Amino acid sequence: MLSFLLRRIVATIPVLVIVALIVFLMTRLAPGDPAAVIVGDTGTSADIARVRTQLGLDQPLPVQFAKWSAQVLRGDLGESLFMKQTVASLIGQRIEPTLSLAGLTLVLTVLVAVPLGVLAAWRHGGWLDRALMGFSVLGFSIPTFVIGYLLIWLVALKGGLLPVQGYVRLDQGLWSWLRNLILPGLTLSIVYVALIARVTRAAVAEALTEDYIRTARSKGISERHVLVRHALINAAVPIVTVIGIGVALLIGGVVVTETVFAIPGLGQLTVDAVLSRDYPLIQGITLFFSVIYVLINLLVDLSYLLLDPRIRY
Amino acid sequence: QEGAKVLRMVPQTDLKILDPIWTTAFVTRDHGYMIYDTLFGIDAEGKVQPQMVDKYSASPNAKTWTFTLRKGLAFHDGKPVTSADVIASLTRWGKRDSLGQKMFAALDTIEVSGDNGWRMVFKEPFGMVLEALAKPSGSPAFIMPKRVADTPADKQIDDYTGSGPYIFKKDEFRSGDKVVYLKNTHYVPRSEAPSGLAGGKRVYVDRVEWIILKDAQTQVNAIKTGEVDLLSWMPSDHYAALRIDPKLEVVEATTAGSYFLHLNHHIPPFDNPKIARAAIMAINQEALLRAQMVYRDLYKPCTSIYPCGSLLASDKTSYFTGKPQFEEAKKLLKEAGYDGKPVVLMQPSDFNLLNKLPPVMAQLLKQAGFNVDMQSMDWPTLLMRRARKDPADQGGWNLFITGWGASDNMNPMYFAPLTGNGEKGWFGWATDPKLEQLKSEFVATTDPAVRKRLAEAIQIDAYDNGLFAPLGEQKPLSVLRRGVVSGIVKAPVNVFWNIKKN
Amino acid sequence: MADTLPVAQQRVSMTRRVLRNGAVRFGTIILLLLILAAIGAPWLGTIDPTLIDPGAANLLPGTHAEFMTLGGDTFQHWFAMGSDSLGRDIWSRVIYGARVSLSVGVAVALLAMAVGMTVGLIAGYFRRLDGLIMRVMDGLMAIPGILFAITLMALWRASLTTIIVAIAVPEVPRVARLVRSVVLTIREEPYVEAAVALDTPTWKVLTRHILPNAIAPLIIQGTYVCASAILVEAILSFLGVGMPPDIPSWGNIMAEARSQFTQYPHSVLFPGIFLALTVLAVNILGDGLRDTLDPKFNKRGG
Amino acid sequence: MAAAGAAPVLQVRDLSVTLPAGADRPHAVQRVSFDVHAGQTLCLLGESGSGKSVIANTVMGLLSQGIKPVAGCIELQGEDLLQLAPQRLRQLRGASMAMVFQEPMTALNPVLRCGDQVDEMLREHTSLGAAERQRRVLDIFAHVHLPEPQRIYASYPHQLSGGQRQRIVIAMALILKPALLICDEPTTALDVTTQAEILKLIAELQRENGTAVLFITHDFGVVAEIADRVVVMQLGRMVEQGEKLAVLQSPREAYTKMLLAAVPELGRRRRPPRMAGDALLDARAISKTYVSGSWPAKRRTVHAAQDVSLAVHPGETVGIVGESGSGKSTVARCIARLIEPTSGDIFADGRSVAKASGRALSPFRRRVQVVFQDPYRSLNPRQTAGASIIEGPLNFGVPRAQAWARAEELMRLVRLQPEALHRYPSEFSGGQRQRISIARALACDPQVLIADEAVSALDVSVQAQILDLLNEIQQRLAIGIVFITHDLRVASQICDRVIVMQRGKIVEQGDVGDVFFSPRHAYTQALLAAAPGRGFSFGTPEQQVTA
Ligand SMILES: Nc1ncnc2c1ncn2[C@@H]1O[C@H](COP(=O)(O)OP(=O)(O)OP(=O)(O)O)[C@@H](O)[C@H]1O
Ligand SMILES: Nc1ncnc2c1ncn2[C@@H]1O[C@H](COP(=O)(O)OP(=O)(O)OP(=O)(O)O)[C@@H](O)[C@H]1O
Ligand SMILES: [Mg+2]
Ligand SMILES: [Mg+2]
Repeated sequence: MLSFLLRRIVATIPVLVIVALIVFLMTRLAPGDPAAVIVGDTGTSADIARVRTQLGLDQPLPVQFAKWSAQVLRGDLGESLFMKQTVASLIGQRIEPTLSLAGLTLVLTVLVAVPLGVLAAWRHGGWLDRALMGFSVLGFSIPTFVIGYLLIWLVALKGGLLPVQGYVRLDQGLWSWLRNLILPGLTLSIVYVALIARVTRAAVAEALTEDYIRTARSKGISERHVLVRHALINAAVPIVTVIGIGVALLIGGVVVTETVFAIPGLGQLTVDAVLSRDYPLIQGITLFFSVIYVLINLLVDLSYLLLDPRIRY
Repeated sequence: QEGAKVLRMVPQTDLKILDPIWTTAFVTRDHGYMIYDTLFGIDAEGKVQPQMVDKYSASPNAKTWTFTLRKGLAFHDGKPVTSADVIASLTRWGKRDSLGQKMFAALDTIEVSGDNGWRMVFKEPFGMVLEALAKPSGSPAFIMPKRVADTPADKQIDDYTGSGPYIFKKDEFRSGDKVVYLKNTHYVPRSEAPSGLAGGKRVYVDRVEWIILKDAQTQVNAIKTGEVDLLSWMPSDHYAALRIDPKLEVVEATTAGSYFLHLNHHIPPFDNPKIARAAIMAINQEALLRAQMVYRDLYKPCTSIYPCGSLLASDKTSYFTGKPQFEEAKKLLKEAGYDGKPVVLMQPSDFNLLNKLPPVMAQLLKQAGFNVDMQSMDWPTLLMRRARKDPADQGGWNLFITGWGASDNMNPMYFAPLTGNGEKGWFGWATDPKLEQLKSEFVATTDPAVRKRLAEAIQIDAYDNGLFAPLGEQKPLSVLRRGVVSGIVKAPVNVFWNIKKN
Repeated sequence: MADTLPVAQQRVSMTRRVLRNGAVRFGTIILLLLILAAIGAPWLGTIDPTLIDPGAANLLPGTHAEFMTLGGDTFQHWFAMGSDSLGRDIWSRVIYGARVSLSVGVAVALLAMAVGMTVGLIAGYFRRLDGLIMRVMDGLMAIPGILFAITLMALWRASLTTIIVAIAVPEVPRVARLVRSVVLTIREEPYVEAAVALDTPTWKVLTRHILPNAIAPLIIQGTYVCASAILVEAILSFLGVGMPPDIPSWGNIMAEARSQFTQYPHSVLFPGIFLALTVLAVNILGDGLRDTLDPKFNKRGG
Repeated sequence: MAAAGAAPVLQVRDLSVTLPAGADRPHAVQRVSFDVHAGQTLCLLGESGSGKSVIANTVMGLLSQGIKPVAGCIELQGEDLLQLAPQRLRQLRGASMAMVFQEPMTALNPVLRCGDQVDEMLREHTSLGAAERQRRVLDIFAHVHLPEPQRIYASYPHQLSGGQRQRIVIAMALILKPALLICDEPTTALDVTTQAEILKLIAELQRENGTAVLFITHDFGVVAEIADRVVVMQLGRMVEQGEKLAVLQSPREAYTKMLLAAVPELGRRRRPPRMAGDALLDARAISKTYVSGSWPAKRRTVHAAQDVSLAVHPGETVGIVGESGSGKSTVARCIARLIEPTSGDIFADGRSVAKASGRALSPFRRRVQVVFQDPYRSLNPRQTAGASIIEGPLNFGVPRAQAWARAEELMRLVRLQPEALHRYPSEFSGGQRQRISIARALACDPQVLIADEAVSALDVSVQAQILDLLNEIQQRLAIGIVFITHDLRVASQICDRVIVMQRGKIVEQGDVGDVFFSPRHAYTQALLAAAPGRGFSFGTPEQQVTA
């Protein structure tokens, strides 16, 4: 396990190098020019050229990459081309909202989806199973903004129960923080509930056909324990995987929800950075995500070891 | 903060760049008006009025100008505003702003003179000094402390001390989320009533929060529930719903803006003015505006290149009527020998404010006999691509549409695309010596009548050479909570002083 | 060939069993109808889906109205599903939109699953490659999808294929992770050991013995990918890196209608219904196939 | 023993259970009736596939889908189990009736520690504290003779040997001292000494608690030891029922007589002389050490096999007998190169294969085939039996039709219907699956066959036929066989040489006659002494009581 951890951490380094290089190339290959964006409408080609020089964008690519890498190695992700702020502080500002939203969504999702999936598998073909099927079809095909608008309309505008937008930091009080997250959390959870519940159902239904379930039943233990302790745990590996994928997606980009609910999260930052071609910011975000994803997946992989002792790496 | 009055409002877009000479983005300009003051301001009539300046005078030949600052002006840090600050600020601004560059090119000396005053001496008559110092948009000539203004023009400032009516709260600034301003309690407003960008800038709230809401529906929802008090740019799709909401009020807070079709004169086919005119003849202002703005109340066809109803607006538009003239266009094309090669029309699909115009324009051009290749891209790509001079099929372009505020096209010297100096000019790179000549005559005079005549000549010349053409005006509206917010000042740009909140 | 043997009268052949499954039939019929509609769009009471008439904007479903093209021609048209903010006929757009949307949805799902499955199988089975492959996948996951799409469009021409690749590639790591996770558990099963003892080639061990266990969650992920691809296509076209926005697709009809959703929900509703139908069909079909083909599900069970 | 007049604990009346379409026959069991009284043991004997496990599962209410009781009633202490509410049935399971499943490998939950799986019984049905429960579990582990109860408690099923897992399942059933204990071939994977201990334990339970035992077995030795009454089944029907002695020594029915006649003896059998030729497989000093658990868990090393050398020559059968958990399966998997030995070397065809891997092993794989101890798990549940059997030949390039024809032939040889090739592993009885495994191995025409408990789930008549089949093939094709078994009678019948293993090491080896009839090592002696039913002669009325 220790050596596994070490190996994983060491393996992260080449990933970062390659990702950094690829993203660097991508940013420069993508059409669009931050200088043109900065100059704005009234500028001329000459203005654009001047800004490019100021930003060092006229230098040869290898030089630009070398400079940037050297900076990163010093632990400095650089400064945004647009904002007079460091990439690190920009990312830092967005972490809390993103983590809050992702965390709440995850809790909502797992609390609903897993039991739902288990029950649907238990009564395979029953009404709950069918309802889940219908729900997941809707969950997959309704665009997020529709769910968001409908929830806002129902809960915030008609019901006047919750705010329609905004994010309040946790240090402003737990309730104000939560109030602002409930609707976006619900909006996001719908598609994940659909996905995770269906995967749970499939995996648990599969486990329920196994002989050890018969053994468990022969012990006279309650059906709940049969489902949870025996079926669910055996089915847990794909479920945890899908949850892990969900976490990665939640942290990486829930732009639509963030926009609809005006949550200043990483998803918006990423899209903004790409759409304004803020090269250092794009590169910084990608590096950051690489590390985060490697960590999430490390956690998921470690959880496999706990969930299924037969798994070895 | 018990009892403090907080005005929550939604700006047009997210604020990213805080240095007003770094970009001409509207939102940065609006931010500038919050925290900085200007020497002159344009009033509701379009006339230039002193703002920070107390007295000024010009020699009759318009070569020597002297100015004195008002008493009692102070920066947010408490230090008084001096003419040294002004000279430093103007110098930095003069390096970037197009009109500022022109002014400094003509300038001989600028120096401190008298008690808190300064003098500018020009090499040749320069009639546009006040207009330059009062330039409302692009990069206005904001006054900063000398220490800040001494920052090289190619570096962004990171000290946001100004002398304007509001103080920028740096520690609460989060791009993409919130911008916070506090009332500048030491600000000394002029005694006149507010009028446009001139007059007394009085502040009746303690704190202004710009809430960044990107989603139009969310903006509407937020103002409906009172989570924000003011939408400075009404999302036009929601006009019908907002107008009938008894709790809300839709007001005209800024002068109209215009959409323009820009043509590339550097490469075929629009290097041929006849073909350029044919394209302009395809314009159907009504159809285009209707598609983009949906509601009749929100747009107005206008054939002048200056804002309709402004000082310089003119109905002498040569052949241009704003209505389609497909037959004439086809005839022109035949005459000019258009070879049927596709013309590339760029569409910025992510730019909500104008992304519905290009599809309509494409269909109109087809009707007029053009072979159109409409290409979609995101806005930064368009911005990059419009700077390329290559042939259209090698990464270049022929046409694109963009929008201008009244503050841009109210004066030919403010209006960036109005260039005839070929490759040195604005995108489209028209070569039109006559236009350049007319513009230099315009700069040299201070006589309103002469200016009016020259402006008209410029307009006719622009149409005849097919430089660009207006697609009509759109009314930018603001939405506020009825009975809660009042006192909006109508100005060429969005300004947020004088607003009261109950 | 098993069927040719003189046995198993009671046992119904595989294809027959699949076809007899109601779910499979139902799903296939819906999908076929959708595909037929997409192919036969011109004959289904449609008009040119790109035609604009600002005068006929935002008509409600079921309106009879005069349509005036920008050239000035007029004709009567029945707007079965209403019109959008540019006055385009939603029915025509939805039907024509099926072409792009169905191709994108199905192709992306198939591509992402095929590649993801291969990668996942290899990473899960070969311990030595696991670390390397999965780290590459982690990196791939971190690259912003939009940036990838924009770059891809810059390198290749924007075409249906490019869009499909641009949407499918970011899905690959997710599919791969799922498949790999199942492989990791199945790899240790005695029947895999038994297959190895029979000198079964590795690819066959992977496809015959290990993969079938991953099929159930994979089908679900596949439906999800299919649905989300149709929606993501709209985001790309909104950013100007997808299909030109005047070519209709369900995704961009909905995306364009977003700003007017509260006033004119019908322009989101109708393409939404078609999307839901597609997802439903794929879902039912997938489930039906799995239920009939998977002996384990079919025969044992609690 | 309980009073004869008391009501039986379990009463089965006219029970009929249907099978799904496509099975061997319409009914798994037809009109079966029997009683099991408190303190008594009823042995259910019969042909493999005759419906014994179905009866046991019906009593527990745990039939798999498609198999349904259609007639009759089953009463447990007066309650009709077939009519009971699921809630009540659940209460009875575990506490009042417990079952040891036939296939312990699949019966255990692979992701839970063995200790926890047993503990679950206590947690559900008692209100003991955690420490007390653990004590009780360790206690019962010791009772079922699991070595190092602590390690076993913390082990996962896949880390245990077949017999160890079987004992976990037994411990689970016994721990609550149920009124009715159903044992479905509970000792197939146990060596005779351990088996004897387990049987003793059950007898103790019966004595103390008056537990009624329904015991399913193929081992007539065991029947002779423990049965009070015997029921003989064939093809779903009850052919004979009666007191032990009556049935075993004066059977009335032809089938019973045939069965009894097939019981192998522990005796020398003349084997053809060893053929000439180099060793087909030569393992030298192989060891296998399992290391499980790493930081932060506790690290455990198990020396499963140490210094084991073994060679198989053409036409020779090498038997491996020994304590359960002594490393027999480990050795088998090492020499079949399914796992890599920690040390030692293996030669086949003159080449070392100990460290080879991947394609390099291909020729070796073609020559060596394995019948796994756990036939169920070693068959892909998603493949038909036929597909599994022809997989090997197809890999070796045999045309499909030919492979299929051969598979049908093999099915007949192992006494299964060829139609059954289209069925899935879950649709067979334990013994049938075992025969499919054998057929699969034979389909590859191996030169070396490693059979790990390959006939343990077969009734004696089928067993005899399978052994004859192996013998015939061996003589015809001069193949070498490694035969791992707990059944000393079988070993004595078919082996040329035997190896006796204990705790990972070979303690004695030599010609079968020498080892079995003049054992030198104490463990071998103990083993032979513990063979059940030793001295009981089947099918003849007089009982010889010899030492
Ligand atoms: N799920 C099933 N589907 C079809 N047939 C089945 C199924 N389960 C068992 N059978 C059949 O039912 C019959 C009885 O099976 P059962 O398991 O009771 O046999 P058994 O007497 O326990 O044999 P063994 O001694 O081999 O374990 C067999 O012919 C078997 O093939
Ligand atoms: N994967 C593993 N990890 C750790 N220990 C193991 C593993 N597999 C087997 N063992 C241990 O190795 C020892 C030998 O196991 P093996 O399966 O070879 O025994 P066996 O002789 O076949 O016994 P049986 O007759 O009961 O089948 C046992 O003590 C077992 O607990
Ligand atoms: Mg059985
Ligand atoms: Mg073993």
